[in-house]
Amino acid sequence: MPDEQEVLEDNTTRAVIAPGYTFGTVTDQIASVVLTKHQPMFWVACFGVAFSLLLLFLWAIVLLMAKGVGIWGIRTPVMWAFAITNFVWWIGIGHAGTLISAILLLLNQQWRNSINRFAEAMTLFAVACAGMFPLLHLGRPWLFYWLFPYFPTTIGVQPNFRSPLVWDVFAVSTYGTVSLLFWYVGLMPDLGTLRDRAKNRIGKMIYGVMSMGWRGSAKHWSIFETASLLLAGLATPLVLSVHTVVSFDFTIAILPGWHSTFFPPYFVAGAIYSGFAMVLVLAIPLRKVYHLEGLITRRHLDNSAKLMLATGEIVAYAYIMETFLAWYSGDVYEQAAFWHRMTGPYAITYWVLITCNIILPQALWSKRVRNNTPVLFIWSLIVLVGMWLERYIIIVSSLAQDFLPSSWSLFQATRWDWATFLGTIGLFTFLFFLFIRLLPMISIFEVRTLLPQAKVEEEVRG
Amino acid sequence: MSDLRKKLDLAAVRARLEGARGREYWRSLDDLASTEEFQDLLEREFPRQAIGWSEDENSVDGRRNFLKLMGASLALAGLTACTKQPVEHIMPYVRQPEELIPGKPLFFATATTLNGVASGVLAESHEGRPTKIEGNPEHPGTLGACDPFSQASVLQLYDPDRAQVLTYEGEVRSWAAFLAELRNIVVRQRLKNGAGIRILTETVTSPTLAAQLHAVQQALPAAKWHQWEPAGPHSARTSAMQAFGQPVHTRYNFLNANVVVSLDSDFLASGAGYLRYAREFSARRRVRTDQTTMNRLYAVEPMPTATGTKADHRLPLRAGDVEEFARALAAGVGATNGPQSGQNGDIYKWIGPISRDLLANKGASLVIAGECQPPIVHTLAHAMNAALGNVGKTVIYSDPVEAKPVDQVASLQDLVNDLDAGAVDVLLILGGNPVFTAPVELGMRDRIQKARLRIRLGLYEDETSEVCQWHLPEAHYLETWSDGRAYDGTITLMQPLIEPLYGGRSVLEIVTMMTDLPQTGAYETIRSYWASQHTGGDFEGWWRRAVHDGLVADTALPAKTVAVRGDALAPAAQAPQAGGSLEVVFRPDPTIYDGRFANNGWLQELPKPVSKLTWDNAAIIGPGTAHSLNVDTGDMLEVSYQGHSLRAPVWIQPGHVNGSVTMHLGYGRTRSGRAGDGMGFNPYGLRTAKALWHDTGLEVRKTSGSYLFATTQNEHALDTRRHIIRQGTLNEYLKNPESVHEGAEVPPRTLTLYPEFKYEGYAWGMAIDLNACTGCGACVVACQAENNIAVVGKDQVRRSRAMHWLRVDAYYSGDPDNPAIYNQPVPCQQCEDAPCELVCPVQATSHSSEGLNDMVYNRCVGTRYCSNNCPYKVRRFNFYLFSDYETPSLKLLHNPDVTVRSRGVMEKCTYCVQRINYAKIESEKENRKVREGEIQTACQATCPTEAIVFGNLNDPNSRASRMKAEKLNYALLADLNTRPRTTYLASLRNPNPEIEA
Amino acid sequence: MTKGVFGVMAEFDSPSALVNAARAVRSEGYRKFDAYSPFPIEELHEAMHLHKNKLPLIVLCGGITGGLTGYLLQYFVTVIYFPINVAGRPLHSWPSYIPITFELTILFAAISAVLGFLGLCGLPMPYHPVFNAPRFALASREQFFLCIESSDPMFDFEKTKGFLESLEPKEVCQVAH
Amino acid sequence: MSQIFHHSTNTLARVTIFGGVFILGFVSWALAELDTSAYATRATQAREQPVPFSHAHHAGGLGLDCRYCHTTVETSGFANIPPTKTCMNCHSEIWSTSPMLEPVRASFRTNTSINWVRVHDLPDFVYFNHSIHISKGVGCETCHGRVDRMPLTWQDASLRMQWCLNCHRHPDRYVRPREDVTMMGYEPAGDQEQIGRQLVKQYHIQDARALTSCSTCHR
Repeated sequence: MPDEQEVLEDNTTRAVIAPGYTFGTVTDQIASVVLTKHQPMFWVACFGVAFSLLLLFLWAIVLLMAKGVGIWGIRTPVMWAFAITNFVWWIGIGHAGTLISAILLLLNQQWRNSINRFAEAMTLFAVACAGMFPLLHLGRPWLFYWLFPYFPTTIGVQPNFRSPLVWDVFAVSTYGTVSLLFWYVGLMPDLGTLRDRAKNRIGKMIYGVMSMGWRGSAKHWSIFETASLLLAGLATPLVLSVHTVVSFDFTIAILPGWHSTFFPPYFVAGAIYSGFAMVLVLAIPLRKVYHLEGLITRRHLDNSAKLMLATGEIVAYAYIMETFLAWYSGDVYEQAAFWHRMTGPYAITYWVLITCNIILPQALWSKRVRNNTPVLFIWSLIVLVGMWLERYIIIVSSLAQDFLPSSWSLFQATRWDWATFLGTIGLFTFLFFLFIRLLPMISIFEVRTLLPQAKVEEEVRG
Repeated sequence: MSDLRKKLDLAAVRARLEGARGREYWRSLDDLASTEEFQDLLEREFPRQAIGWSEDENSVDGRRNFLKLMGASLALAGLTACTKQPVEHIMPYVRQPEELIPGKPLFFATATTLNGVASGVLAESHEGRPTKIEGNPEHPGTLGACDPFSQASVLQLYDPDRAQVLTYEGEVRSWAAFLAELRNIVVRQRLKNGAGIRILTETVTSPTLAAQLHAVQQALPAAKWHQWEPAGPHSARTSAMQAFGQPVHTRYNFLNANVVVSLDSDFLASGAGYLRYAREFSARRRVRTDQTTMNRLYAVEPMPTATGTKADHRLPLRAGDVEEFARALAAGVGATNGPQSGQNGDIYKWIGPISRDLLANKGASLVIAGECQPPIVHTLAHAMNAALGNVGKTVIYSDPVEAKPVDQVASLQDLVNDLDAGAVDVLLILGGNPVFTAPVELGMRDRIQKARLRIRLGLYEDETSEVCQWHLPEAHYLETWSDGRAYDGTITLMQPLIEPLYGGRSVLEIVTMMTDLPQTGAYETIRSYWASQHTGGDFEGWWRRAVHDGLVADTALPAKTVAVRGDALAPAAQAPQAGGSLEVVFRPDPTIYDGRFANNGWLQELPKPVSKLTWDNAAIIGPGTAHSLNVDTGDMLEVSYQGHSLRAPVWIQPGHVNGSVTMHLGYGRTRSGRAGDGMGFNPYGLRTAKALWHDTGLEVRKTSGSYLFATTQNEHALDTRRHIIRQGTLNEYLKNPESVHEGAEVPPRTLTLYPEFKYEGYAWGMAIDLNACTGCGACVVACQAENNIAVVGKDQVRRSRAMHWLRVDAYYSGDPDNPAIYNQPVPCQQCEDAPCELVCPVQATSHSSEGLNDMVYNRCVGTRYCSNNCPYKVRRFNFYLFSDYETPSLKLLHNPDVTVRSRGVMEKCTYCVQRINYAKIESEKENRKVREGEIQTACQATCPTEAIVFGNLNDPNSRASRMKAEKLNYALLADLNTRPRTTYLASLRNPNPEIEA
Repeated sequence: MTKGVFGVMAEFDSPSALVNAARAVRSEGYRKFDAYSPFPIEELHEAMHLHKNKLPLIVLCGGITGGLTGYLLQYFVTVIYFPINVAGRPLHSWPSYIPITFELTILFAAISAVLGFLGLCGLPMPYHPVFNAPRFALASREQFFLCIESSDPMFDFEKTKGFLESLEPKEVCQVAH
Repeated sequence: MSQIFHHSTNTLARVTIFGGVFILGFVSWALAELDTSAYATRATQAREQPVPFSHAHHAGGLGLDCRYCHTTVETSGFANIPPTKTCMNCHSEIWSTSPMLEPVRASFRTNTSINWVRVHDLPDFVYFNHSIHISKGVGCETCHGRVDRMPLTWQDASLRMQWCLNCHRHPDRYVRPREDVTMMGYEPAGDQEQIGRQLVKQYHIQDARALTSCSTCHR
């Protein structure tokens, strides 16, 4: 295993995890976060903020249900704005988790072992946030089930399988389900650990039930490994498909600025881009607060930063190409759409997004920037902002000025647009900190495999 | 949106236009200005950066209350399927009326009146509820067309803000009590021959009412009858007296006119008989393979009107300069011998060509003076028409249509004098709203209170009722019997469709109360009057027929010959040409007229022609004036005239003449009702008897504050390459019919992977003739009435959430000071490959077997994806519960054949599918095909110029098919290959070669 | 004698020791035994010949079922169940069916993978005799266990116990039912 | 280490997993059933009426033709409830003193409508037209059931869209000769399939594509 050698050759910065750990100590350090009684101020503070944002969210939803989507700034022709922007943004963020847990597993990148757990959790919560918007933005949310085919029905009408929105429904729900299963299967051994280490009976019971009686049997381990490989194999095309399907929402439409053939790769890259930004935003404070620098090392941050950079470049390329093609196509509407984007009422937003997504991230080429955690943290935030603006621009600026100038009109966000958006951030953080509190945020058993002690010396022969 | 406007740089505009190659279209001055380089743009756009707090989205709460008033439903329609419904009850008739078949609408002929002139309509009635107004094809004044006011009159009938009780000083009284009071007034007044009685009415054309008033005056010789109509044809009356020495009514025949010169006349969209004029005028403009001639229109006007948009040559002139123009033209055609040139080049530049054109068409030309122009202009027009030998051909003189033509200003002045003299014991104000509409210097509000007893009959408890002891609820025209005369004098009968909702009485009934048979009802009065007039036998048959037709055939007033007196044309006492000072121009509002329709949501929300402004009036100025005053749309002005002053927001109107300010009357109501109160400002506050229509000497001062307008038209440049409006000149077209389509590409049908869907049987389609459309907006209201379309209110319109299924877009091209203006009605295009259908996740919108783009409201979950993907943006979304499910009176208004849409549902034009289905069912019951013309969509039926034609495209002989076969036919955004069923005929102009060169 | 005894369990300190023990036990002829470790050990699987299982097959079937379900569902609804002219597209517009077909393939495959995993492992099994072993809690932390079960034909309490002790474990204990 | 769970929990655990799936299936099935159930559709529930009018007696016993009272059924979309006058045509003579009929007489006297409870009530976004169905040979019985056997009227069919579609997709299975539309207990003279197909042609009944277009019923 390549990483093994690296551990030996250089155990300062390149190490996957710092030296000196034993099976026991990693177990205790990670499990203690969950099993301890009191939490650090950091946790309490963040949880408090998240919770108040969550309340704001609920408030906004109640109003939405009572009055209708009119409380948002949407209008003819900008019928979609914040809701769909948030949807695409959250879904995109989700991608990093699956990518780390699935693709890196297949590529046998062992360094993933100490970050995949919370990255997957992040995926789940991001998908949860994303999944709400397609329902919330409906004019009549209580009829959401009409988007699913169901028998028997007294209406006799089924969804329109030609509509990308229906594809979305399938893609997102599949994505959510598969991620959840994958995550849970991965959790079972650690749940076993917690069960065995829980102090009180209730704890033992709960973790016992959740671990389904995992006992680390070799037979189980071998099937377990097959299962995770298979799930990884399934999740990999899935994660690529999800944002592809999301991008169909736009490419299938005839709107200038939407109707484009290369959205899928462009969107997937963007998704991973924002995903890794979110991973860093979460990882950097966590390792500090819970003293996990030994497990989530410089190396992890560095690799994530590199991935960010790589996908960032792809996104940059996409921006350039779509603008070029708009010009090259000679299509009146496309050209106008991009001209408006760059010089029209949304110009500021557009150029801010270019700065956040293309210009500033170039700094990541420098090792010094990548190794400077505070800067890396801020840069990741910038990328998150940038990616949100990207979706906003694609959706709103294309809608605001399309074919017939007579109907053009500019979107203006209302306070309820903002409340809903910030609200989901609250929900996300809320769930994430619950997760930290109740489940091991790092995969214990996978970290054990990284320890030198885990290596089986072959010389002994019975 | 107007709140997104910015400073206007006219220099930049001009520069841009110089640089522009070929014809450059634009939507507003803002676009033209929006060519500054990037930096400037950023700095300008930033404040209205798209992500930002929208200030007042909470005001929707306030607005909701108002919304509740508009639109209604029978039971909870449009809610989700598969739910247990509340138990409903059925209450059958006890004795079912003969002619009535439950579930089938009945049509009754009646008429609406404006300024006393009656236009015949057919009112549709469902189980006794009038729900829709159509034109009466038999009636000479309408020929089946209908104007926005009449269309919206049903909403007025059910308006919950109507006066509902009879009050004396605020206390509810009975009609009996009032009758008693009135009777002993009459008895007491007999002693002094009624010297203390004054009756103030609106213009009266009703023979019966006139007769009754006459009877009253017989009994009470000293009683006086005054008439006041703020927007009546005052000048025409005066001019007739001056020119002919007798009251003469002028009407026109555009069918015979090859050349028309409009002296500030909006004959295509306002004034008596305009429906017919528009029909005749457009008939001469319809260019087809078999009709290659076209009339030519010269329009001279300060503010661009519907008529102006159709002009082949439009000359923006200050209202005050029109007289000078008329004099010059009169000299030009040899009607007078005055100067044909002067220092003001603008006025004289076209005199030569126009007069030559007129002279070349002697007897087939027409000079028409606007109702808002001073008498002398009318007199000059008379003289010119005489000189051009048009009299009897395009111009017909007859006895007056009005029962008693008086100089209403003088009449009102006379009343005021009596009031001051304290000679008035009893003042009956029957209809009208003089306190609001009378010239400002008369101070009517205080003056009226000098009458000892003030009795007011009115639809609403308005400003006038406020100062009257008695308020009597007036009966709506759909609630009572009446009669009147059409624009050509044709006797028109009006019958009620419904019992008075609030026990109102008509003017006729009140006047009758003063006669010796006070208890006689309107029906008896009218019937007996006509019985007394009837000559020859079988009155019963005659009467039945008259009521059924809504008119008495061949009763148009006969033409009479009159000659213009020489002295009438005496050169002006030097028309006041205070060159520098601004001119103020008053005009009746295009949608709420003189203010009487202020509480009518349909009319308030109907975008005004050209400006597309809703819910507001404004101080409308030209770009040049704006530049010199350094003001921009939305800025507040302090305007003062003759010591009166008020604050008004600026609206910059391309094509508006520079140097004058146009204000539309009717806004600034304080007691109109929930919809009208507090909307706009009140120009009556500046309007004096001297200057009813315009005068110089207006002072304006820019003041602090800004104003948010609600328009349905947004500001952006129109890329000519989009070929949205296709147009050309008649000659180009005759040379090369394809010329109008230059540069436009239509992808071949083969450009698709998929096989075609075949449409056997019917294939519904629509053709719209841009050459005929005047942009009057009648179709928009008709659609609203037919399809239960909700009113959303100013705030929501500002958020561009107006619900109109059919909109009329306006595009400009050319110099902002005098651009060419094009109107384009845009309903759902019913694309065969509809982008909206593809993306709907629940199949709420899909294609019918006849090619209709069906919209199933009850299936819609409101993803709004369809609207996003609709290139024509004709889909409308219920962002809130816009429809009214509570107000009882409004429930009666609704068309039972159309679902009332609930919150969160998308809706759109369906070619009036309810009418299609009705016709299909009727035809199938008779085992036949639907006949051509049997189905008329609401917009088509009401269109004065027959610009909209609907029909079966599988029938090559249907009018729609034949129009689509025309060379001028084109599809909007054809290059998208959506294959719309709605197509347009390109618009043609017929410019005078002399001028165009 | 073997009544009430589930098996005999030996505890080891390192993965290597466990692997060697497993090899020894197997070569001794025992078949019904199992090893318990805090993390997966490749060599152990080899030692115990655990390299084949049916999971991939199960997943394949699941995937195929999913794919068919997806496509047929869409075909049935748009062509047979309620044919509607949507945007002038043919009733059977197969290109639009691809995404959902794909998604359902994945979904079914993934679900069968998880259920298959649980099934093959016989989980959930909250109660298991090995938990009776006093120090077994450490199996999920740092210790390595090997248990020979009484159901093994060769099982004889004393002999087996002795044999295990010969493998120098940390300690050997009896596991009760 | 001691056991946390009892032996039995193993079986329990497995059962819950499959049980969960089972319960889910059951719930969805129950909901679907409920939706079509008489409870939701009010089908087959006789309604209390101000006057206990019996179709069984009038249509069945006396054999009155449906159109004697429901006069507009052939001409209008709405099959009218007869005006009180119609009742009084006979009941001013027969049963003219029956207390049961007092509401009818009262209505006639005071000229106020009888407040009938609506039995067949489609949602307001559905536009059903009686006249066209009659003229295309759809019998009253086909939708309303054996009214001649209803002492108090009830709704026979579910009136759910799915139910409407049955006929709109295969009119030939339901149509009958025009002259028999009001006949109760109609039996096709021969093979319905073949008669139906023939009638569909004869009455120019549109094809399924047209009959199942959304705007045929929804506007």
